[in-house]
Amino acid sequence: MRRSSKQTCKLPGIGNRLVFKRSLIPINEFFKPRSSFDVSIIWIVFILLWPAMATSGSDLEVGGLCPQYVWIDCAQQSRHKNGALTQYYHISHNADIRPDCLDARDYKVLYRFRIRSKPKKHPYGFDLVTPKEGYYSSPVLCGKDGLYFTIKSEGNNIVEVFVVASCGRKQFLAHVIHPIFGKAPHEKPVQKGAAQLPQGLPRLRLGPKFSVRSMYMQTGRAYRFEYMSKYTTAKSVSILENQQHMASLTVSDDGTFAYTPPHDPKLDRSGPYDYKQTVVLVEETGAKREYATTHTLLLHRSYLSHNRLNPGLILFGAVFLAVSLIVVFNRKYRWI
Amino acid sequence: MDKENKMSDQRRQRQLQKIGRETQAEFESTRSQLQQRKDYRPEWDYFLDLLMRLFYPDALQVAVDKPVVEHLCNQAPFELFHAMGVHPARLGSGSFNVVRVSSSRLPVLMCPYLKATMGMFELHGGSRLDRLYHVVPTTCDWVVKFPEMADTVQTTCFLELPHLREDEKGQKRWLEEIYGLVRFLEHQTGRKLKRKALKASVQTFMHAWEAVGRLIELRRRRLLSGIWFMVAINSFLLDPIEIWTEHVLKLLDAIQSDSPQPLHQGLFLAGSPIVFPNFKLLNLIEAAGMDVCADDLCTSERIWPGGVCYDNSSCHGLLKTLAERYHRACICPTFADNERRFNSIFNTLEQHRIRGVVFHVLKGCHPFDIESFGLEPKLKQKGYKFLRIETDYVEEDSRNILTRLEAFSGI
Amino acid sequence: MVTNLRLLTQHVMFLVLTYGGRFGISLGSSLPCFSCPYVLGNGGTCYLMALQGNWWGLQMTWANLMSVMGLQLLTHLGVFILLVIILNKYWCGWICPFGTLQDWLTYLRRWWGIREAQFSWLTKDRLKVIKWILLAYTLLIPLLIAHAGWHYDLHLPFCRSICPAKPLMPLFIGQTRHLALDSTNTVTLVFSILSVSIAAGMLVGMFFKERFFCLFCPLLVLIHIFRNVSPVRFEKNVAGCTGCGNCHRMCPMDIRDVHEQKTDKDVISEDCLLCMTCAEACPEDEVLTIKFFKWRLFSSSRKYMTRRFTKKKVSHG
Amino acid sequence: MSIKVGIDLGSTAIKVVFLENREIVWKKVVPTIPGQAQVANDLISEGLSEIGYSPDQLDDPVVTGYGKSLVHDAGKVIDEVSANALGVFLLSDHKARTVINIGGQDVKVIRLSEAGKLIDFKMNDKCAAGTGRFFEVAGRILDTPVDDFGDLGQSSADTVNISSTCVVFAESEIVSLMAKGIERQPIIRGLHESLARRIAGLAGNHDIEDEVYLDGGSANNRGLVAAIEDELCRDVHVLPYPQFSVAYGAARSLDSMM
Repeated sequence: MRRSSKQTCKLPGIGNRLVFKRSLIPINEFFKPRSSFDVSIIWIVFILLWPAMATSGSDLEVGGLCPQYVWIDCAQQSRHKNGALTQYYHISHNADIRPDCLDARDYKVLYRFRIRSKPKKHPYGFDLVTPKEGYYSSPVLCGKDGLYFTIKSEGNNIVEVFVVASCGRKQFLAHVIHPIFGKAPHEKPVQKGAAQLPQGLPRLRLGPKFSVRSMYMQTGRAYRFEYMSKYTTAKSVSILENQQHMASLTVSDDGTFAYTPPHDPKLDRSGPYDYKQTVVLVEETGAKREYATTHTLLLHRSYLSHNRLNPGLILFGAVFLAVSLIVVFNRKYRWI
Repeated sequence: MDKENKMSDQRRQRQLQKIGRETQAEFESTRSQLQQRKDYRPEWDYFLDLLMRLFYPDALQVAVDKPVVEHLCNQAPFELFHAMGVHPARLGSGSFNVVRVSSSRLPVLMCPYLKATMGMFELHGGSRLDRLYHVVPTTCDWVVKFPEMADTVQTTCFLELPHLREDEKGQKRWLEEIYGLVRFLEHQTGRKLKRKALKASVQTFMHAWEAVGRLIELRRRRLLSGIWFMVAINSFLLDPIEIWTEHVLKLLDAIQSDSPQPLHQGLFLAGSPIVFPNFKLLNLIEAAGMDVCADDLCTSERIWPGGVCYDNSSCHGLLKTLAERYHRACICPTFADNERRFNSIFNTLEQHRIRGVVFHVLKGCHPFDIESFGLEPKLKQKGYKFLRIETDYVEEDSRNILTRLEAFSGI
Repeated sequence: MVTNLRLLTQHVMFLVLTYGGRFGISLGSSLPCFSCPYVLGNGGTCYLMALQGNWWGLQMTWANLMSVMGLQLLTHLGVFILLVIILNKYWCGWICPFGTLQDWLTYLRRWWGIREAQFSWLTKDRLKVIKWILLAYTLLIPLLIAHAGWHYDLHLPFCRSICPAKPLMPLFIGQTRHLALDSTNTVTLVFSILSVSIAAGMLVGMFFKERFFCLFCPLLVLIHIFRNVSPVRFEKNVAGCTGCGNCHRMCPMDIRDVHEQKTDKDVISEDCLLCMTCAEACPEDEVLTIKFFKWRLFSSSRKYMTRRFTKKKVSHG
Repeated sequence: MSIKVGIDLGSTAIKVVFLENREIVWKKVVPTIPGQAQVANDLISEGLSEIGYSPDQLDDPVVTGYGKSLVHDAGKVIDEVSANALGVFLLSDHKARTVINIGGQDVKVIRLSEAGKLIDFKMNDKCAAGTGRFFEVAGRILDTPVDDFGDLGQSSADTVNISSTCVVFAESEIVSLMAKGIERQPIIRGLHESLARRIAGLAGNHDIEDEVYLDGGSANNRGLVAAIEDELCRDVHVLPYPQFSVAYGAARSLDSMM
């Protein structure tokens, strides 16, 4: 697969006017990296500040600021010699500050495979497995683009990823579910993992009717979500693309809401393999914590909804008629 | 003056009557000779009766009860005539006597078969058959000039025969000719060519072809003598085709029912046509202790164009099929691109283990005359015997021919 | 009767290849016949798709090509070649479902007594080039996408812009989707317009001319390349040919070579579909012979020919 | 000890040979007259009486020639071409490869394999041109016995051109030549040459093998032989009794069967 735009890979905040207006501390100015030299200086500073940090509590709170939400940002893939596929994910948030590699430990990445592939068979032949609760966890690493983690898949799998983190009163939970097309000849059977999701977190589930085909997510198709939490307080649902607020939705009483991503001319112009990432953000305030739950949708351009059948049939008929007439009237001998 | 004309007319009439009698006698005697053969069987009478119609064309007219089309060569599709509700027939005969009717007014070298045909017309006052047309594929010069020399009163339709047929041009031209024939017949008969009729006619003839095919098989296996085979095929189209076919089938059953012994040494007879009652050569061949078990005469095996096969039963498709079957498949030596004619001869020789070829050249039959010299070395080099016999509608050279044939059988 | 056997095979294979997938039949994705991948639930798919797909795969580095991906490409190719070698042109005359569809149209035409359209020999010869052009088109475009950065919507160029099987074959599973115009963007629109128009034109052509599309089929070329290594033999005893021209007339592809061949005994020509119609129509004994290795499968004979065409067995004729 | 009999009922002469172990013990030629069967029987009995054998010592006679069908009690009938070939081949002790037979009414050119098998033969059409009959007619006009033709022909150095080979026309042509007062010798020589031309034409000079043998009555005619040699540019051999080679061949045909 190919990334549609580089911005989504970049960390939020950097070069973002809005951020500067809201920022109170000029430290941002100072922190804005200009060159590798600055970066190195920043490194030194943080290393010096380390003990203080260590004592200042194990959450994302840096300088008293928390990001508003955290989401999973699918990055590039790399194919292994044996055909297995490794998918890279960035952990992104919209904090005004630049997160630091030392926060890595504050993120917990869990994932599970929702489907076991039968490569021998036709796509019809997929069978859907919902394993018992039980996840693999993946270490959070740090690159120059920030925090990231990877998931490797031997065969065709639909992987469901969760990133859990907290900051002060804020509790973050990010989802993404999408297929990974591994092509390893001898894929190992997917056994269930050992890790568990922390209890008491709200969940944002795609569904409830979860179908294999809906994994190839397209614009113009309605996606129903199910938000499950123990609170009944007001929930605000907003749709974000590159942090731009696109739309707001309301959650029905039973905690479900539907979103139909509009067609995107840019996607339509580009090829069939391109996709964009739209983040569904649900925020609610619980008893003593605020919950920001995101679900990243990998949206491709619509596969079918641009098909115009009637014009096609008309064209077909017209050509058919035209050619028939030409053939019939350009005859040399009797036809019958 | 008138008086003299009248005199000469009367003399002419007397002469015609005389020749007529002699010709009739010739027919009768040939017939009785055949009936006295030891391998004669009553089934043959039907065919012999048909052959007599060469002398009594009116009988044919009565039998078929259709307009009769006199065609000279085999390139005009029989099926087409049949579908158009007319009856095609070759009214030429091999009579020795009837040649005399018109030979005085004809080139000496002219093909005697056509002389005889012409004489027969004159004998019957030319137009005794009502509504008779000629269809003349332009094969050899004699045939081309035939209507002119015969100055028949009947309407004639020429078919320009392309002598090159391996290329598209020739095939297209011939197809055009066939369409021309259709138009001619439609004009003459005043009816349209119907696809169903054509299809039916093709099937009718397919049955005839199948029967002929079996006859040929029988002769190949030396179970049917050359002369009788010739009798059967010469009578082709001297009766409605369906009836003829039935009789052939009866005959086949009769012959196969009592399994006869294979006849003596078989040979391949190539060359100019042999027509009843002139079986001189066949008789001599038998006298020399051999028998014809295969031939490529256009009055014998070659009327059988093989099955007509088509996958396209539209009117055009059928016409195209017929056109090709009677043109591309025809092995008349008149064509320029004809090496495949030799192929077919070699095939027959190999498949049926025939060792000798007798090549019959009628005087003035240029196509075969020319070809015999091309064929001879090819055959000899393949180790076959070859004997070229040039003859005419005369008896006097029988002795000489017999000597050669005897020696030939000894080689 | 060869024809009946062939009809049987054709129809069985049509069912297997069109609906087989629904019953778990899968003959792989390297079939040398037009079993369209766009027919969901088919029993195996046309190699042209895989071929374009594989070239498409070349955008990977050669290093990767040497890896499992390359392996996959090679297996597809290998299987294809194997299938082609085993049953060379039989794929066309006896198996190809799209060929069967064309035959149906022909039977319909014959049934109505409409004659077949005729090409002049010159036209026919000129048409021969087209399938090579189409093959080049099929192979080059994906390469250009992979290496010259052409637009991705140009992928599967043959299937999506030329092949009439794509719009037509899915109709057999009641899917009209491929007759629609895809207005997503210019490329898709152009492709779908091409595809639909060609399908319509071909439909007419295939009605008036037997096996019309086969004249342009690039797969036919690919199959023909391997005729010499294939055990499938179609030979003519040139000495025996009397030039009646039945083979030429009866041939669904109007092949002249069998009739014209006077020296060489191998008469599998480029357009030949091995439908054996010519061998059936040949009135000379043992002149046309179809062999597998040295075993003769069928040999022409005067008896057979007369019998076949006397007993109104001519298919729908 | 049995006697083999060969009878050649030719168109102009009837020849009979008696063989005793492959050697000619008695032979006779008489001109053909009606009732050939009777003539043949008389000849046989005559021969028997001359060499003093009784009829039961005879094998069945082998008959050949135009008249063969007229003799009914013939033990065996063989066609003259084969008989001729066999006869010449044996008499020439297996040398002959080409036989030119000038018979009464026809001319045959026969080709043999080394084994003496009949390969191929040519024969004149119904016209009698270039046959023995030709000499008989000429002899009558020139009132000269045919046997003298040889010497007379060779005796003259110069020749006249006789264009027509047809017996009838040649006749009138000779008459007109004689009217011009030309001697017999050149005319006879001219006749030989015209005949030789005719025969060479029939033989097709190119496709005849060497070891050419001439037989038939006219082979005794030295002048003709010379003319033919000249025309064919080949040596032409003549057997001691060229008239009897056919009858001999017929007689030998029996044991050549075995």
